[in-house]
Amino acid sequence: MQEAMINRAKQLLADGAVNRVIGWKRGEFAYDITPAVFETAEELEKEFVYDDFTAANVSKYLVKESKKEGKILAFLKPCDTYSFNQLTKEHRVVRENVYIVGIPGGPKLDAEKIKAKGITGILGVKNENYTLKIDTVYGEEIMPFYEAILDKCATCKSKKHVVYDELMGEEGDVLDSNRFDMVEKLENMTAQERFDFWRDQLSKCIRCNACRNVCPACTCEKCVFDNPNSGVENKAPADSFEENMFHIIRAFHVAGRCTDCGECSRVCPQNIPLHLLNRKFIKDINSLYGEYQAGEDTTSRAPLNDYKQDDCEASIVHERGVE
Amino acid sequence: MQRIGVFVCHCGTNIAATVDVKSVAEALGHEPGVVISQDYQYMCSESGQNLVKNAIKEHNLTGVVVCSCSPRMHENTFRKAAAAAGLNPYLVEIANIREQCSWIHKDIASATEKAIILGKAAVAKVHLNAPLTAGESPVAKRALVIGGGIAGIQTALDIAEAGFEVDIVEKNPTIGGKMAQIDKTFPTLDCAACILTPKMVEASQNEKITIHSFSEVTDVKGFVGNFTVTIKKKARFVDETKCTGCGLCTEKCPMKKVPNEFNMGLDNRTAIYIPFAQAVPKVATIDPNFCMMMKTGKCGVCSKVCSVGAIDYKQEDRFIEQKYGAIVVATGFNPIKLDKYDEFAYNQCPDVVTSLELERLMNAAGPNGGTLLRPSDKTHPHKIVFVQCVGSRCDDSKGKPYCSKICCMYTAKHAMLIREKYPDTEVYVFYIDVRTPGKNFDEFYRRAVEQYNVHYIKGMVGKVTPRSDGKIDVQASDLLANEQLHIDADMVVLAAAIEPDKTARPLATMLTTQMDTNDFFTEAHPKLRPVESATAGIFLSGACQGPKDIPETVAQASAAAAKAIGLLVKDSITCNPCVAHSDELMCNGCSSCEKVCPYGAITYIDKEFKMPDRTIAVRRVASVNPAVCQGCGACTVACPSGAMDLNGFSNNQIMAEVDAICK
Amino acid sequence: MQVNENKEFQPLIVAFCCNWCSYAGADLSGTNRLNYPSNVKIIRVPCSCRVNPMFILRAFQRGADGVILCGCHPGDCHYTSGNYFTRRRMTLLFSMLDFLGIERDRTRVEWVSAAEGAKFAATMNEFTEAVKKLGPNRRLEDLRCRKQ
Amino acid sequence: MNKNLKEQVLRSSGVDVLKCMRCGKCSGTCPSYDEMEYHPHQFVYMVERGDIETLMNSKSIYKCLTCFACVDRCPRNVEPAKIVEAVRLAAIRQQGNNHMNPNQIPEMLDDDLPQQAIVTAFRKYIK
Amino acid sequence: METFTYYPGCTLRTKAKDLDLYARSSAEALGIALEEPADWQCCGGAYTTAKDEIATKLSAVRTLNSAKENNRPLITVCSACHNVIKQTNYDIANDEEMASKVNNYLKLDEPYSGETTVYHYLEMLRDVVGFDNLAQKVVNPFKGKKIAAYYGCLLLRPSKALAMDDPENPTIMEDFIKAIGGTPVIYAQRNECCGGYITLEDKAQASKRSSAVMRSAQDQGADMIITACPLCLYNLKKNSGSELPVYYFTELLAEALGLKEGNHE
Repeated sequence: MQEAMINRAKQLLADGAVNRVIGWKRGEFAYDITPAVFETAEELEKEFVYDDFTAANVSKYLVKESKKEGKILAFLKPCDTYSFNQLTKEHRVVRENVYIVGIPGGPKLDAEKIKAKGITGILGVKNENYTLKIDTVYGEEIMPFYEAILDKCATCKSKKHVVYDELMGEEGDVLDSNRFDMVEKLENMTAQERFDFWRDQLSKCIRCNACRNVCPACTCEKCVFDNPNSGVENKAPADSFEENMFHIIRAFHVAGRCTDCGECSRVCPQNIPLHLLNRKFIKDINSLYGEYQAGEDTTSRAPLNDYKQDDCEASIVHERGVE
Repeated sequence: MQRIGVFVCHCGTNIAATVDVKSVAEALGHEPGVVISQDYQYMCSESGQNLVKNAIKEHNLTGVVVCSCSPRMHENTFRKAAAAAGLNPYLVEIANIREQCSWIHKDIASATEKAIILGKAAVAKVHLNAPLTAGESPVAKRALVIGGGIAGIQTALDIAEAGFEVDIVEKNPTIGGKMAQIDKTFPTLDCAACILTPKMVEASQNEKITIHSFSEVTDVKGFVGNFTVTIKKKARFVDETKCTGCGLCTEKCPMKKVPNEFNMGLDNRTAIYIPFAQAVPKVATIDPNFCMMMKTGKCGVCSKVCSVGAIDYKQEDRFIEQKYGAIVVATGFNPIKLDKYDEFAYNQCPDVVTSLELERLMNAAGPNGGTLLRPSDKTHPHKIVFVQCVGSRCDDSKGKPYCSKICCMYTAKHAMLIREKYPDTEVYVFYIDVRTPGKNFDEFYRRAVEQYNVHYIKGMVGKVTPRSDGKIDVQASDLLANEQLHIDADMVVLAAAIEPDKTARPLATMLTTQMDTNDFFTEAHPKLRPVESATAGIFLSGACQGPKDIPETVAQASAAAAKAIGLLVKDSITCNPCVAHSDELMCNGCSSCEKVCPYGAITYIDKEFKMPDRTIAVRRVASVNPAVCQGCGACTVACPSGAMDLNGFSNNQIMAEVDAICK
Repeated sequence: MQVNENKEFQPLIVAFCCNWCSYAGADLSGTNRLNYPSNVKIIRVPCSCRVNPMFILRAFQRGADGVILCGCHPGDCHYTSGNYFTRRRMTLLFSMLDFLGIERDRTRVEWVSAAEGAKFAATMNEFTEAVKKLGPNRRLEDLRCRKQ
Repeated sequence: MNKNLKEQVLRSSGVDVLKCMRCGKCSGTCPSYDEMEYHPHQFVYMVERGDIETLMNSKSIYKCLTCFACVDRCPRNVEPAKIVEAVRLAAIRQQGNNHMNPNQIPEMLDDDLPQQAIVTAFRKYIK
Repeated sequence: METFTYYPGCTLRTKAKDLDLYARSSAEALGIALEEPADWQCCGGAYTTAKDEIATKLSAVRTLNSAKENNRPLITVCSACHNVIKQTNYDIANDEEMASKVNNYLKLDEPYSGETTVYHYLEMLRDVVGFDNLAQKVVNPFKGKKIAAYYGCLLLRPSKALAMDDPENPTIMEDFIKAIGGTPVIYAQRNECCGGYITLEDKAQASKRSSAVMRSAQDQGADMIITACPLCLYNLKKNSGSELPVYYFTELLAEALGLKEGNHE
């Protein structure tokens, strides 16, 4: 795949169809893959990477990149296309300035899960018939492929690209995923249990802002948490702000806009399952206001910017579920 | 440094009896920034106000908090007082310690404590108040009336009377609307044409009124006082300025088999036509769907006979753009199509007609010259059955859920007129309820029964079967007699429900006004603002807002005119300064605010920004039109970045109140 | 939170009221001398849709024990559609607070018209009672924000 | 007024009798009107009042042809025929209350009568 | 050749053989294969609208389910069967409670929830074959014949469930008549009841209804009347006292297609 992508990118650069390519390159470690912009065939040859660790969603980078001179080539996985569409809808990216090549998505690997098996010094991986062969400085190790995949890929919602200019590989379908199972499990706990669960999780937050920085829906010119006029400015962990405000406000800000790409949880160094907050909103929106998938299109009204005269009352929260 | 004055009102004993006003003044005097804190018997009195004014001047106050009755009572009083003393009126905040404190609590200690907290919240808020200036926006001294029926004509005449220019846009070749098709009017039975046509002429002769007939509104931009409207003048293939309306062309036109819309298709007209004798403007129009010249290129008779050379087969649609200060919607109504109600055999039998068709059949200018004859065989009907509520009050997919309001009265009128003119004709009216609220209305209906012997039967027709002998078998229930009747009728008249004109919905979108599920325009307030739409500068006239008879329509038309005049007399309009504004530096241009704005007050512009790295970036940012914004604040919450804020109720101000209360 | 001498828990209730209906309704209950507890402190907003979820969280963080939001009845909004947006926002916010284990009875939305003075008083009485039963808000309050 | 019977009829028919605006169109369109003692609009009204037994004891319940004219033409979507059916069922479900005895059938037959008529009558008259 | 599951119903096996016979032969000529399920049961003749009647709905559901299992649309000819089966299908699809009760009874491999498409033979002619195509295959057109279509009640109502045509102003049979070369006669009583099963115990009522229908058709100048329902045919012929000929529409179809010696002239 990587080979084909590089070739296609080189071709598009050569044709003058695009003048830059956004892809990924390797960081310090084999599993440390970050988005990068390439301008020449040489750079591509040398550094472009697309492998089982390439999970990062490049859509957000296009907010800036698509506003520059010329057209940029972006390789988007199915989940990334939803983010891209949502950004188009919100006028955050300039669609005309991006040439989108849809590429097959995950499942992608979670290095943490491999490390959790006691495997360290990872140099590279190979997926052979769903057995993961891990090349390490200490020799080859193996583990079942599916035990090493990212949580967000385990609950993948769609393998279909909702926007692209061309596709590489086969197009997939929207999946009937089990992504709300964990939300449901929490809903069925008692209020005290839920409180304990979340207090336990959210108190781990160190306010590194990785969730915010990676989130393709968080593209505000100036974040409310950095803005003294917003009334909720808070730049560092000082009190119980993270438990009581930060994550709730953040989730609410992206409610109806979050495409459920799962990046927030993927990048959280404290492994807080932040995506569950977003999914709770998605689940509520689906059940109360009709199925809605942010990013599925570029025209529909976001559920929070819409209403029906016969919407349920807020008291529905009191009437249902476990106390 | 803020210098805030606090003024605590006793309101006689209204406040002082349950709130220890002295301790309130004392406590608030210690709040940061407060330089003077006083109490007084009646703050709203002349001397109370002077107290405030003097303190403003003396202490050079930057903010005023009055602890008194509800701001809904006296906020304006104290704002004016502040303004008189040279302080921006929006630097005044009221703490409501009467309605929301002294009047509801009995315990002095807790009431006083609460009054202090409410005062502190007001002080905290006023710290963040900014001086606001109500903006002004100029008013274009011209009104647009959309629709040239009786509603539109009346509105236009009233506005013109007040001295303002008015344009009427009418989609048909002539103004007059439905009323022009009506024969007589209830409850007086005077002839509709006799009272309408003089008004039509008056409209056409009034210097202030311009009639754009055969035209449509295609675009509306702008806001109250400042609308820019594009009007399409559809090609009528006759030069309006040349045509004298002599009618020779319509006599000579060889294509004589075009269904005549004005007579509800009950007779034919020519391809070039003037809808009716009193049409305004009295100008011919060519119907390109039937004109031989337009279809085959052979004919040209009209062009040959026209002595002024008005015929122009190559005419094209023209677009004109005009500025208006106010827009009045008067798009009217139509009877619904009865395709789905063929149990009444409307599609099977020409002698089953709608009430509007009956109007034409009875009209002196109608297809039969005013003699009531059956459409099928032109014989005189001896037994006529009227069916009420056809498609009204329905809870099915075929009809309308509302009462069409006018049918009971016009049916009584028809019944009475027929009995008057043709005493040998028996008239049956099947009704569910007879609804006659209106001056002299019930008396009118009773006259139909008592004086004219119209048979009113409580029940409904269930099946109509036309027969080859020309009779129509009407099967119906008579609920009071508990019988099923079969009447051998000669004609059946259906009181079809009325619905808003189909052009109304796209128009509402252009005007950013609201409609209900039935496509009637929604008034700004159902009781108190019945002729205004919720969008400033857009007014509603006639049946486009709901079913109405002629007197009601005219009353509403004049009311809408009065509202429009009230706007047009102003050189500029003062805007509520408590409106939303967007911080361009923070705005993402995401359109969330625009989506929730009920007034269309938000637009987007591409703006250049100097970036820290000295490059220039073009960003899409929201811009609020302060003349259109009503200050609800929906956008402020929809805005993800917090760029949108509301003057007078800013995020910081409300948070400060929250903090003060929760301390 | 206020603690009276008799030590009965007195909750702090913040009520956001829209200017056109509910604030006027509150005034009316005053005009009619219909009592409700002094625990309730009203903040006036132009429309219920002005209330940002952040305000509610802020109130809890600063020590409020209950927050109620009052607006015009659906369909009667002075700004025609504001309270419809409020309804969706608050439904989702309350559901989220519930999801985080915050007691449901601490939040409420009620539609009160300008004519419903009695309803306003009754609602405030009920709501205060309900919050009183729950006891002090400890789950969302930031102890460091509390004034000693 | 028999509350239980009323509830049973409402549940079984699925009809909301309160939607009726008393226009009488059902009775205006009913082809069996003259054969009935109680007419479609009366069925709706009497069920609303809870006067079910009178209807159950009336021959009217066997006169409805189930032609659904009243159902389709009712402006309020009340579906009177479903009420008639529910009342009839309430009647024939009572023991020994079948409206037709299968033994009678042979004498009703003629050479051309389609089976359809007999099975329909079974459905309508016998439980 | 497209294949459909074909449900004849009780009467088509006995008293209405013509309706069945010519439906089959015409279908074949029109390139439609009709496959009869092996174990069909009588539909019951009338649909019980009551929500608490489950047993009376089961046989129709079995038929629908067998079509579903064969993954084919279901075709009916007899108006009564059509009415019962379509109403059953509609209620199963729209009334969850009823559907679950029915499925509890039937214990099918996979619950039935209204998946089968049900066509009346006329709908098949209109929507699958197309009246234009049919017209091209006609060899013996009914030229100059004024033919009155009799819908009765069962084909059209309740229109929410049947959804075959406009219940007050239907055109499907008239279009059929045009396709076979005849001239349709519109008359008001075409969608009124013939008296139906009431003929068993009240001949007078049946006679009143059927004569009203016949009179109305005759009145508008009909030469003959066509129907899709055996019971309608019986009532119109036996109880109306009218001499106007009554045929099944399939008889005319077969004649037009040259598959049957006719009553043409």
